[in-house]
Amino acid sequence: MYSFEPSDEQKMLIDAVSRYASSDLRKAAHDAEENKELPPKLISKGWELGVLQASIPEAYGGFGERSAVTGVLAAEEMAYGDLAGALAVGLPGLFALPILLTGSEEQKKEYLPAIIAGDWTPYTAALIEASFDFDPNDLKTTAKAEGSDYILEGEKILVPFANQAKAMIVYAKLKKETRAFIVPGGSPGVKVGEAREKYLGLNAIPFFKVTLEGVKVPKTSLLPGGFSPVLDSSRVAVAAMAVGVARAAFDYSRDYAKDRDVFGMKVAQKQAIAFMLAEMVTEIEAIRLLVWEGAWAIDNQKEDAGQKAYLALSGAIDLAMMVTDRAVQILGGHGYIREHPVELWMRNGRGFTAFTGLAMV
Amino acid sequence: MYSFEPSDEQKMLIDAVSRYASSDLRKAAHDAEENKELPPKLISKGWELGVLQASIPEAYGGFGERSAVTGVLAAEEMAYGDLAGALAVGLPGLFALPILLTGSEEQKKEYLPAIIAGDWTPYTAALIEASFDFDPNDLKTTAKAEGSDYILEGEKILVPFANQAKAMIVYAKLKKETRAFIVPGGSPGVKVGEAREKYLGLNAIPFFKVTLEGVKVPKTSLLPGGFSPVLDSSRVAVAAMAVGVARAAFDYSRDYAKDRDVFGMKVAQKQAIAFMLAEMVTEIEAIRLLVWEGAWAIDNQKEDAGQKAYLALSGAIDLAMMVTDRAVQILGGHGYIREHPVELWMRNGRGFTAFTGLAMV
Amino acid sequence: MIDFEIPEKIAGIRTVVETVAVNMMRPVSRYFDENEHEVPWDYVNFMHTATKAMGGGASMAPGEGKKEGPRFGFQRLAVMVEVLSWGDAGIYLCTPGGMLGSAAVSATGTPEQKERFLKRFRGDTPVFDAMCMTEPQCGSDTSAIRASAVLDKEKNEWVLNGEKIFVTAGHKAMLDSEGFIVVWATIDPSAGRAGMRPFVVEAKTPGCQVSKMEHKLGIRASDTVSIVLQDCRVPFDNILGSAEVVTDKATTGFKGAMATFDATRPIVAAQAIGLARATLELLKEMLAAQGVTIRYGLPRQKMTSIEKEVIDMEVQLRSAWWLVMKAVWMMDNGKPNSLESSMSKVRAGDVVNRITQKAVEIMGPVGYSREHLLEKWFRDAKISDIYEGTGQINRLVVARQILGYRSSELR
Amino acid sequence: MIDFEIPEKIAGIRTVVETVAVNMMRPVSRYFDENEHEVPWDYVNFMHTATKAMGGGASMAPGEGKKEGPRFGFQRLAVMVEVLSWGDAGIYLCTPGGMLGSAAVSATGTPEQKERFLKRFRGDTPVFDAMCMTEPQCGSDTSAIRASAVLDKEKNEWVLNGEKIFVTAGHKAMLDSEGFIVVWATIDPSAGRAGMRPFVVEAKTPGCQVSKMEHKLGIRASDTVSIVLQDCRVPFDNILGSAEVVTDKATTGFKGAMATFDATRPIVAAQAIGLARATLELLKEMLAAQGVTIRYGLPRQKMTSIEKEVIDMEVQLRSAWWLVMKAVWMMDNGKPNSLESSMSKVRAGDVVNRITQKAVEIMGPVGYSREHLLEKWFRDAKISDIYEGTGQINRLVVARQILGYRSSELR
Repeated sequence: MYSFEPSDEQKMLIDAVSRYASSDLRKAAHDAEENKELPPKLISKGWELGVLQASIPEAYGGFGERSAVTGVLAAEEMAYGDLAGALAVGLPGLFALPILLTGSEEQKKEYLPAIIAGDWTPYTAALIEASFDFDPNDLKTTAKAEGSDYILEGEKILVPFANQAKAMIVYAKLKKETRAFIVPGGSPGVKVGEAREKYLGLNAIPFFKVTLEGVKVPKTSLLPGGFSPVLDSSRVAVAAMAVGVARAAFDYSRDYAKDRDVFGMKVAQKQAIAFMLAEMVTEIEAIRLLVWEGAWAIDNQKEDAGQKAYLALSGAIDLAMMVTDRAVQILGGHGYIREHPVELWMRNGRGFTAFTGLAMV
Repeated sequence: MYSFEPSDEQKMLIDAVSRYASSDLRKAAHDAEENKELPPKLISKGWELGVLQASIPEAYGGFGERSAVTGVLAAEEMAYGDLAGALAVGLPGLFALPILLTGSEEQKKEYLPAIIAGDWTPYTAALIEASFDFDPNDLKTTAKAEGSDYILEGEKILVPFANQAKAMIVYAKLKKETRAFIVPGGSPGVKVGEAREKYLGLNAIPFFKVTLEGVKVPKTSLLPGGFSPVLDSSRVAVAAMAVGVARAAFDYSRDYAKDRDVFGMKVAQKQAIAFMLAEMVTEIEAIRLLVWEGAWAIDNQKEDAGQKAYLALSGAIDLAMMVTDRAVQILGGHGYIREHPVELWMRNGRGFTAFTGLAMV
Repeated sequence: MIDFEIPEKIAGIRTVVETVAVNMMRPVSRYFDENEHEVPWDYVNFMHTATKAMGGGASMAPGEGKKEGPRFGFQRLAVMVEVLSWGDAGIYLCTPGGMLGSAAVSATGTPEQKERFLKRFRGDTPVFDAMCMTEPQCGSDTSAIRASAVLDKEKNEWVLNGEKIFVTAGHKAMLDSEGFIVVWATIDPSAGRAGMRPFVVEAKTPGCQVSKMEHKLGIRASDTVSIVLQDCRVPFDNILGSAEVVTDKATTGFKGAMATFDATRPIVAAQAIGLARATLELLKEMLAAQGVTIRYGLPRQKMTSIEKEVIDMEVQLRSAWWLVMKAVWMMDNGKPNSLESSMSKVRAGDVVNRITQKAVEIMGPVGYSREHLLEKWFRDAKISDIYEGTGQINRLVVARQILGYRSSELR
Repeated sequence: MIDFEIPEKIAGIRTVVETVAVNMMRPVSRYFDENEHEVPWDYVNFMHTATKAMGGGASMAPGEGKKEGPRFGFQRLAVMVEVLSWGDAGIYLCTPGGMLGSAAVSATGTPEQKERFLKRFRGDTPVFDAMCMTEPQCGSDTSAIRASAVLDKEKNEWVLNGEKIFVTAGHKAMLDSEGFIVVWATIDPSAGRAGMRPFVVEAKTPGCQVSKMEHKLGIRASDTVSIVLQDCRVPFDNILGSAEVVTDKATTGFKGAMATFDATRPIVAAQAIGLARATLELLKEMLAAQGVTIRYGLPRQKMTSIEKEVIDMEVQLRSAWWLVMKAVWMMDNGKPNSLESSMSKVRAGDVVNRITQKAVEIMGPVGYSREHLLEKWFRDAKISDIYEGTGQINRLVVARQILGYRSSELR
């Protein structure tokens, strides 16, 4: 039966996340980007909201059930505050959720409670590779069985917090399929790049190149489940964040246009601007529903969940670019200077083509 | 040395064409489309302007030199009046120009004077085939050498006036290349479809399917020159006509918007409408220059003339759709009824993807 | 609790309607496109019988349906309309049993009026209705309406004068059946919108005549007419709403029209979606027949240009559909939905045109030919961005809502 | 006679400028992007010497160039600017020898003023100038300018007060060289545009100070500053134009600004085109390095999505470039070009953003990385649709021209 309203529990969660994201994260975003660092306290505070913890069953130290729908609702709110903050707070999920979704009982028992129990700890994942047509289903990084081990070879980029990670999930091609391997921090052959990588946006997050040279891991480190649940989850998560960024840019530019005078009226009273805003909000609302549908299909194990998640992300990529670009345009010269957040959102907004693997729900 | 102004001679020609097209053709367009026929007198009058004649040298009965630039200037003006009329008036060119551009001395002497001398006579050409990804450089219609003859096999669509044509150029694949063959009307094996074809637009022009079953033509009927000069010429011609249609739609909707009241002002005083119009005219002016450049490159035998002609048409295709669609939108309900010409222009405007081969300069 | 599962009740009816679309609409789509103004009676009669059996389900006033509670009415209607429009957008508009006119009646009429005017749809023969808003000199600008209604106190009748254009199904409502039209007229020309009131004029009323039938780009199976009112007299009680509205100088009258739009715009959007879905499905079939299949899940850099286009279409189509469903779901649940209603119209109008225009282009000369329905749908589609408020008007409505502006603040 | 052949004179200079772009700009692009506000002195000094040798060719006031007749001046300038911006859009904005300020001088100044203010560009050291139009409370709305100029009759001086923001190269003009700024101020606050006049304020003038340097999304090699005028006194003769303009109540003053825009907008558009071309060329190189080449001449149905994107980019780029060249060609030939000037700006602003945004997307994670210049150009590009009149303002100008509306009729 159709319903487009979150449950009361979900509303409570959204409110909590929203309070944190739109105040704490938003306030810190500018300096975090310019100084290339998010205050650890800020991340911890977000972690304590328990978004991830609530999606891990008690058996593994959590206090809930994983729901992709709840996840995208929270992800959108987090990203509304600040994308870098949202990704940082959700970092441990890049490691925990693949294990929860596709790991063995042993793997879950070994890792999940440890992650969930304490304070925010950097566990990460390495999926993305440096090719223009990067395809998560066709990785260049390889895994080969050798006796009781797997040997991992390849190069990853955009690995968040790789320098501090207790452990990471490495995705590699095994027998033509993308599979996930648990690689403890400092495993021999794992080379984390000297310098941080530099990107158009997300400078608040320490990204590193990670080279895998004959990295030997025991067979038990392979997650038995397939890759698609992980990919689908990441696609709707990233899509939800794109919607969050778009919403932030829309709200900010709308308020600016309502406040700012031009030719004896408010900027927003100009049809050209008002229509831009109308199209922005319509597109946001439309794509958000697509993201919700994708998450809902995942939670209900629909056959075409993967396709729905894919379409949602495809729509969200264009949404984020269109809306953030227009937000800068509406602010005009003020949009071009770094005092206002719209230019950061535009830089982050362009990146969603490349962000699959940086968020999970 | 850059110049974006037609010569005085060209201006005179444009004026003459413009007088005919924007009055005679425009007035007749609606009924011609609804009754599916252009008055022969109307076509003859257009023929007598001598656009084609002026591009055939005296040696072959004409009184000028062929210039692609002059051709696109005239083509745009003709199509501004009515696309169907423009194509009909230019019909003999589909036969004459390929011969002029790539034919042998004998072929020129045999056909050109006859075509140029008299009144408008239906000579046509058969290029287009019924596949969604029709590619003029990769035809399904074939030509095979057999003794002193060529045997043509295949099926063509969108052949204008095929039922009355004295002769037609048939394009077929010979040794992996598209080549042109002169096929006299009523040659054995040439089957012209019983009923006229029906399309989204251009109902004023009698289009027919033409089937070629073992059509035998002497080797002398092959045009010795290659296909690209013909293709380039047709691409800029069709592109110019797309610009003409777009210009017509722009002018009409601009005048309507200036004349029509809404909410106590003129429709055109609404920014949303005014901006639409501003974008339409900017796009028209931009693509027109691209078409001019393509024609200029042809006249000056530039190496990349073919690529320029291709880009010009690519831009013109989208231009025609965008502008005609907006013209209908600006007229609103009135744009949707057949009393106003914009709906016809929108139907014609969508066709430019399929019209290569229906016009030449 | 967010849920994208179609309610069983609706799913069942959807299947039924689908068979109608496949068997009674598609086969005659081309015929009624090429024979403009001919009424598809087979479809009309069948739908009348079927609709009666289902209790007026296809009516634009689902709230009035006997068996249906309000909780699913508009959702069910949207689903049915989407499927019927998938069958044929023009023929769908010939569906009897209440369209925009009855929508106005049920949105603004009194219980007595609803009973009096709507019961006819449950009679033995198919009946039509229509909405008369637009006038020759005013397009989207409803405040410029000049049609007048003057009260003849002696006879206690309203005397209507004026001309209305672009009346969808007006011919069927007034000449082909015992239907009615809802005429928006002013009882106080000086008052602008505040003076506007809806009046019901029943078929055969003297002084009301169908003066012209339009020839259109598309939806040719549906008649669009002009109607002239010359000293056309209707009973006092034919003014929709309680008697007070007569003297009430507030904009109740126009609010009525607006309330109607909130209900009808998502339905018109649903039409657009049905047409867009039909186009996308046929396009994929035609491509598949040529050995071109769409691969999902690839990065854009690995796609063909056709794959990119088709996947964009699917994103546009699905997301627009959910906007529609959210708008009607809000309607069913009594939530104010002016914003969502107009958003769904804006988006659906854009999407159906982009998709039909692209589909014709992708199929090249084949798409341009009348041997296939793509070119017809290209023509049918355009009306979706024009009637029930153009894309521009609906953008204006959306903008006012998000900016909190009155129409005086954002014109 | 229509001709798309680049004039030999210009072609020669183009080649020279190209070597500058390749050797003196590209190698330091990233450095000056990452070290915001640092001045690229090597480039500045080289350009000064070179420009002097060429007779002030890079000046925004080509009419003033000694060796140059007016017939090619703006065409040559547009070509040079396109190439320099292809080299680096930010560093280009550090080109000495006259920018928007001198454009205003040469468009509205008297011969005496032109000599007095412009000769410095032909001196031994590089000199900069700047235009001061925008103020904190007014963006595109130049009529809302509050900066005031009051005539002190005794001393025969103008006393300027106010604050200007978004002054491009203001720091270099006032602090890094013996340059000047052109300040638009009103001599009659009640008169709106009619009261506006351009005043030249030279470097080191007391009461004029650079109050702030902006941190920007892109073009970081170029300084954008705020300037505060506090009882800043300039000689009477520093008001641009003949003495009458002082009393003249017509909108001469603003007409001056407009005339300046007609000249400068196509040049700003040329910047956008150079950046767009750089992006498209690099994109094709990077793709080719990955074995992806673009096939021309195919029907869209046979293209890859990348081919479709790239071919669209080429159409947009070339057609926009010809709009620019037509606008400057008209300028050189004394044809009124307000329409063409604004059209070229509208189109170029759209095109450079579409192309840079698509290029970053097409190159995926590689495009997003700062190891390549695509992401920088994505940031640099956005300014083209904002300064010298936003895309919206220029659409407004175009619309007024094609509709024959005064600004009061289309706001």
